[in-house]
Amino acid sequence: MQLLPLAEAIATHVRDGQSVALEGFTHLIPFAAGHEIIRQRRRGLHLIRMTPDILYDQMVGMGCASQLTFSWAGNPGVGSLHRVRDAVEHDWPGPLTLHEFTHAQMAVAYQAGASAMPCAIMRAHAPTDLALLPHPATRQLTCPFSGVALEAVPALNPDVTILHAQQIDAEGNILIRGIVGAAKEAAMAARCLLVTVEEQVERFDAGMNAVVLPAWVVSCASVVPGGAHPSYAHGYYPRDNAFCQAWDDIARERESFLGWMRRHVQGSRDHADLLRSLGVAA
Amino acid sequence: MQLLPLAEAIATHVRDGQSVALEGFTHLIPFAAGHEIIRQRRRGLHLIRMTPDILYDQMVGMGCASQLTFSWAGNPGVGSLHRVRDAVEHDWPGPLTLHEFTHAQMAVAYQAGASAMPCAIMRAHAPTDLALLPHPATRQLTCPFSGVALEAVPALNPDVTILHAQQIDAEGNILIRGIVGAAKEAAMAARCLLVTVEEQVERFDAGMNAVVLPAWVVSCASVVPGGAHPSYAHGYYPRDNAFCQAWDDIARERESFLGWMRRHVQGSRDHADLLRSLGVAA
Amino acid sequence: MSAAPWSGDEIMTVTAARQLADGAVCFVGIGLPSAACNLARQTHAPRLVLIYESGTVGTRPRVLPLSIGDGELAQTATCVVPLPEVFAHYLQRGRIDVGFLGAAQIDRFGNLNSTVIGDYERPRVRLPGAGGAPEIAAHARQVLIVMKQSPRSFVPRLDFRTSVGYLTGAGSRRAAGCPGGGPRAVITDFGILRPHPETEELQLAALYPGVSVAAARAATAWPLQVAAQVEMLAGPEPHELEVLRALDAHTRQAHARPVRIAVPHSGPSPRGLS
Amino acid sequence: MSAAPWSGDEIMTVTAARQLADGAVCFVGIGLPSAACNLARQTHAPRLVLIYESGTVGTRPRVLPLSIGDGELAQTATCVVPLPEVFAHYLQRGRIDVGFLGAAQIDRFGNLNSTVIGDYERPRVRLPGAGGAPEIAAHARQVLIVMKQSPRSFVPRLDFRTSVGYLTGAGSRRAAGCPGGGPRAVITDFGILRPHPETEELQLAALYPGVSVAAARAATAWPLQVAAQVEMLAGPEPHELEVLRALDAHTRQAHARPVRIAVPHSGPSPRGLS
Repeated sequence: MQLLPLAEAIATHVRDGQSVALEGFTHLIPFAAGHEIIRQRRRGLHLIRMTPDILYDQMVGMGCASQLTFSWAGNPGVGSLHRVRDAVEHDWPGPLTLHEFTHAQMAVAYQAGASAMPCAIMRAHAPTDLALLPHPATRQLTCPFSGVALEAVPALNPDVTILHAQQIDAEGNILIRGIVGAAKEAAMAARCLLVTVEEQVERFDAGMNAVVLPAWVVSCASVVPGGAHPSYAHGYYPRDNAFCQAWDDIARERESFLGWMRRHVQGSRDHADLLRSLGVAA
Repeated sequence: MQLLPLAEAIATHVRDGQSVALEGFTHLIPFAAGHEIIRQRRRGLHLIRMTPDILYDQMVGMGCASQLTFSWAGNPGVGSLHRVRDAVEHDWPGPLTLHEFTHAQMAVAYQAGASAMPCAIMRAHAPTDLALLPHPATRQLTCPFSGVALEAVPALNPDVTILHAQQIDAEGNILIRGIVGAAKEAAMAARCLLVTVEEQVERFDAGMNAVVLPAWVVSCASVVPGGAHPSYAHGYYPRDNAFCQAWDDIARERESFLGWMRRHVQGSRDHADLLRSLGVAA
Repeated sequence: MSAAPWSGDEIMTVTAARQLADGAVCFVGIGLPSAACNLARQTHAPRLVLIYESGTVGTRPRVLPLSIGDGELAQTATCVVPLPEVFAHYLQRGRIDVGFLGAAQIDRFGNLNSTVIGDYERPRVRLPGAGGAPEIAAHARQVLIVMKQSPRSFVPRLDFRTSVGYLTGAGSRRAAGCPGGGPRAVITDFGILRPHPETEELQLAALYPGVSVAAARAATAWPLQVAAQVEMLAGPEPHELEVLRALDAHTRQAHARPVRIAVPHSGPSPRGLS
Repeated sequence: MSAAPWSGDEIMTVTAARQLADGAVCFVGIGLPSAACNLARQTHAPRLVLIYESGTVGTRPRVLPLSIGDGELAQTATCVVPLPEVFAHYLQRGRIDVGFLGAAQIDRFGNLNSTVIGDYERPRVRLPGAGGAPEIAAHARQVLIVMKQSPRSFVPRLDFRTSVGYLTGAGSRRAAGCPGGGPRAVITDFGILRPHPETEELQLAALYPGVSVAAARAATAWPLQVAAQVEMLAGPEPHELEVLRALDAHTRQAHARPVRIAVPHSGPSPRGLS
């Protein structure tokens, strides 16, 4: 485990054309890391995430991605991702190939990746048009004991998984508290695991059964206070729901989107600078 | 969720001929519940557990079981289970049919059961004689994407799973702390879930990510202090390693075994009484 | 309905809440379903168990969440489990009594589209996609659908079938191996549609005060069947409206609260090896 | 060896400990492997990562556990994960550098039997069974086997193949699709056997002070091959013996400590509904 400033961590570990999962389920979304990827102008990424939201809207709108693997793309409780829609509907700023799953499918796909399985299985249910997509990703299988119809889903093994977490301890272990989504599975499935954290502590104040990633499964970590804003870090700051609502207007038009990104992301040296520019820094 | 005295819980929910998993991985083994099953003279049980140890030695030796599904049967750090050996080697007190797996296979089998899957898959590795057993339980399968050889393991869904845990709260939720083994999976896989606990509290003093079984997945619970002895309950009492070592001599001969069981298990009204008879009660 | 002392959303929410029996285990989506479940919990069904797909089990939010994973949901939960467990141990295992769904389009058999309007490859409107809906639709013991009724959304033919209702009706869902019971009610801003017991085609089963059969039919782009007996639903009770509006008010307040994050003023980030 | 200032167990433990490079991730079994790993951690390999199959990851016991799941292992761990995760996310995922195994029987290709002696259906000795061994044998990057050498245990033909070593040698293990590297060393009370680079048959590669090739051969029921160069192993250093004996002493003390449990004197158990 290497502890590096975020810009160096991204420069060292994220390359054009890789598959990159910035995971997080509403909670602990690694916004700072995604913004740094935008600043460093990565291209042709295959973005992976169960719930692409504002961060992927920004990354897609800024032209970082050519593919998206996902199960639900929206601004939770608000509405559409206008930039993702623009990419899908009008190829702006470029075409975006979609690999579309359900939540349950992505969950088992990450689990399979985390377990070095080539695929996962789940119960097959009545046919939906997801099975008719141009790149149908699931296949039918039969239980060799019961004859029950099963569905096989290919494993997800991102080149890089990026998470945000609350703490790193003196040994480099990572603590996640609260809603974890599929973060652990995405972490264990990755070829390279980057983590940003709110703070470094000597020792965690957490029980034995806490969600901890051992230092030696982490490739690189960076201390980035506020690194999940406008999502949240339980115990540190709440979700910026007002910002999430405001994003709908910002992202609706290409012009206003680009203006906002130039001013706040590209115009900021780092995440602290960005939070100051948003008036969020205390 | 019903809160009942243990004797009533067992009388109500455990029937002759059922498949019963008293799970626990060295930690939190539901000894009190097992002893109550012995007192109530259940017969023909299909016992299930990854690591049958002293408790299953006692239950097999007392004639409760006709089948055993397991992956490792021994007295950890001490040696053989003499009563299980006697059943397998000499049909005493009756024949015992074995269904034998590896730890990894049982773990995924419980996971499958907990997920309503008819089977689980894992990577196939080089052939062992486990595949040649009289009742070979695993089947070969091929990954429909990669062609990789996989092994299918049938799901485990015990009629009854019995766990010991630290606490029950005012709503009937169950808290497990420390080593969990496959307890959660065995619980979720069960048709009926019985739990014994060290104590009832108003509210758990535990984090959001603690291992908790919601009241509504539990069929019945009983408050049984010391219910895991001679195994342990983290935060309450340690493993009685001296007893585990002494068991080797007690269980070696049929005579000494039956004498001990008569005196301490059948001769005790309940678990508190048993602990007193062992000189363990404080 | 414009003269009524409640909004369309309010009567839909109250009507949805009334469908929930105390003690039921609900898989809750964000928005109106979340409001309905929490209204029910604070009125007639205090022991309702709410599971959000973020992994919060048995949650009791005091403030309605904006997202499925707000901190409030974790803070007030019996436990927070990893997301794969929610879908495997709870939903697929058949432990969910009621699943809530909404969509952009519904057909006469309660099949739903939340993927695209128009052609998949070059859609007119790209919608969020499947999320947890296909498995909720398949596995929940019963599904409640909440959608505003209009000819654009109640369509003869879906542009994309994301989640199954009764497929083509007449037992075809069960024959296809779906373990759950399918949509038992579609709650709209006109009333409630329920499946015909044999054909499984949705038919108008209940209406709100002051709403006509003709209006409900006009808002449906297929020839809407009408049940032999159309129930007249009572409007929201003052108590229900009060609780619901208080929930909404708390939520608006909470969501408007500015977020402040302590950020170090300068200095290099720590670095090192472990 | 009776004249040596150490026991057979001690020199085996010290020799096993010396095989472990600092920082390696070890899947540890109970007994001698656990002693060896903790000896290594307290001497030359302070950053050794110990994983016990009970789910304790990165544990640092001060007292050697009697069982694989003693409280001490959980208390001192980086984290405690559910058992299915240990086997899936760590072992099957290929994150284990060194797996330790023992058995009742071993053959010349390092295949192991821990299931039965005699016929499976009516065994002479029923052994504990597979446990985690087959997957450790298959997936760990390398396997260290620790077994006392005798003609009863080092046999030409296993009564039951529980875990694979090199199968029938000469690349057959790799051909069968085993991802891990197989047994790199068999540490006995005579010395070390290692696989021949081509045939993969175990050959005598090292001996303890004062042990002869002839003695090692006499303790092996197949014609034991001998490496071109047989290394002479150094005996335990005083420092190593001191640490090991201190560990053992703490452990004996801890395990003899009587357990006392507070039990209510009488009164009915609580009952109720929730």
